[in-house]
Amino acid sequence: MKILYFSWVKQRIGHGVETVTLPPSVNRTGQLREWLLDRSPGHRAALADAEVLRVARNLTYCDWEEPIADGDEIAFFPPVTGG
Amino acid sequence: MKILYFSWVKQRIGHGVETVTLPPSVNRTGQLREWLLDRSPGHRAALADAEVLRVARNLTYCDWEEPIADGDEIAFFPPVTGG
Amino acid sequence: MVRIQQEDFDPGHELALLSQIGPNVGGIASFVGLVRDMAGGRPVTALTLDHYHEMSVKMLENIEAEARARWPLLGVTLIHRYGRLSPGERIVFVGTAAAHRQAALDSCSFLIDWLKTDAPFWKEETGPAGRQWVAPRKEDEERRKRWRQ
Amino acid sequence: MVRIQQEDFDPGHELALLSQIGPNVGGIASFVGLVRDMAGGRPVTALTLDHYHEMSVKMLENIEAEARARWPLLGVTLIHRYGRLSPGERIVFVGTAAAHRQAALDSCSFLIDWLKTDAPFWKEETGPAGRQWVAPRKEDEERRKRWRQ
Repeated sequence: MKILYFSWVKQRIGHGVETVTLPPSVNRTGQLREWLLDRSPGHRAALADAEVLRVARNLTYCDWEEPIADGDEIAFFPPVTGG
Repeated sequence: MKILYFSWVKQRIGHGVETVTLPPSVNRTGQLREWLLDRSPGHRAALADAEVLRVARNLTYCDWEEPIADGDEIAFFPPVTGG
Repeated sequence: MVRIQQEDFDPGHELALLSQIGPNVGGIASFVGLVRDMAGGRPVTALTLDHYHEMSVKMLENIEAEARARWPLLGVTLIHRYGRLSPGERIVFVGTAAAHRQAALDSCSFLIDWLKTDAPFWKEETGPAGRQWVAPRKEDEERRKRWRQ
Repeated sequence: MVRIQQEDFDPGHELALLSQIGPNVGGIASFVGLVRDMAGGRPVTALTLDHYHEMSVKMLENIEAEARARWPLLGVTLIHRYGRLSPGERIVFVGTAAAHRQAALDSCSFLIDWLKTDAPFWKEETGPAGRQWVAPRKEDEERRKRWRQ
């Protein structure tokens, strides 16, 4: 599964893209976020507080209950500030 | 006193500017409008219906009770349609 | 800044001037009105604008002052043409510059709404069936009222 | 029409394209967002925009479709830049063309309000004190909500 990070999430993690192989127990975006925390201190610093994060599945905003499947592209980022 | 006409008011009257000398009984914009009606059939056609007219005294919209004085510039025209 | 003129104007140039007002300009809103080739289902081959020049200048200056009193604007440009125009030609430009977009956008709508009901211009349409003065639209009066004086 | 690009754009050219869509265009509204030299009282020497490209394209296309569903629009142009920009540089362009001004003006406000809260771009300000990611503004959320989905 392809995971993308942006803005300060990317900075804290140290890179913007990674490919992960999920254990069978990780089936939703919220579970994925928790599972990613242990990959590095940067991941923990970036992803610990779900309140300040947004998540998108296959280019569409979703919530932390969204089911995920192999082949999905999941992105984690802060609230947007463009325009 | 200088009187200006615009749009179809000007067309019906046949000219856009005239200078008039008022009798002492004509002291308000409404009285001026009525007094102008007899100047020509065009004036009557243009000025008979106060409901479809606007009036301005010295470049400012006013109503038919506005006092007028020698030296004023009074304009009669339809509701505006610019922009 | 108010300009009432027969000649055309360049919207890109007007936007550039607004953006050059100062380094605090964060947003520029604009509206350009064009002559349409149809009006109320009738073809239009030309639009002729009559206007009361001195009063138009004064009313547009008043409208600009009112907008500046309501919003923190860094720049305002109002341009209105008069004379005979063809379909596709520009009639009016409203541009506003502000630090934040809300002031620029809201004041731009305000300015064109007020200009429509307050500035002494009159449109006459020419088409195959002849010439006809444009009737005021009730909708314009209502939009003007939304801004309660 | 949606464009997401690093290079600058020409607002005058974009307005000209919108006015050339057809002879029924009567009004064109636009908004241009610029980099300011100050933010929250701090000097800004550069603004860097991160973005999620494929999702930005998709979200802006969705926003355009939503505006076209709500208003009778003849043209929509959305341009958003990314990368490192200096104060005074253009960030974003929103342009709308319609037969009447209300649709053009209202949809232009709508588009920039939605873009602000929905398009995945992130601003980082550089100043004498270092670099800092811009915090989302509550006001933007509230303006977005006014348009109730």
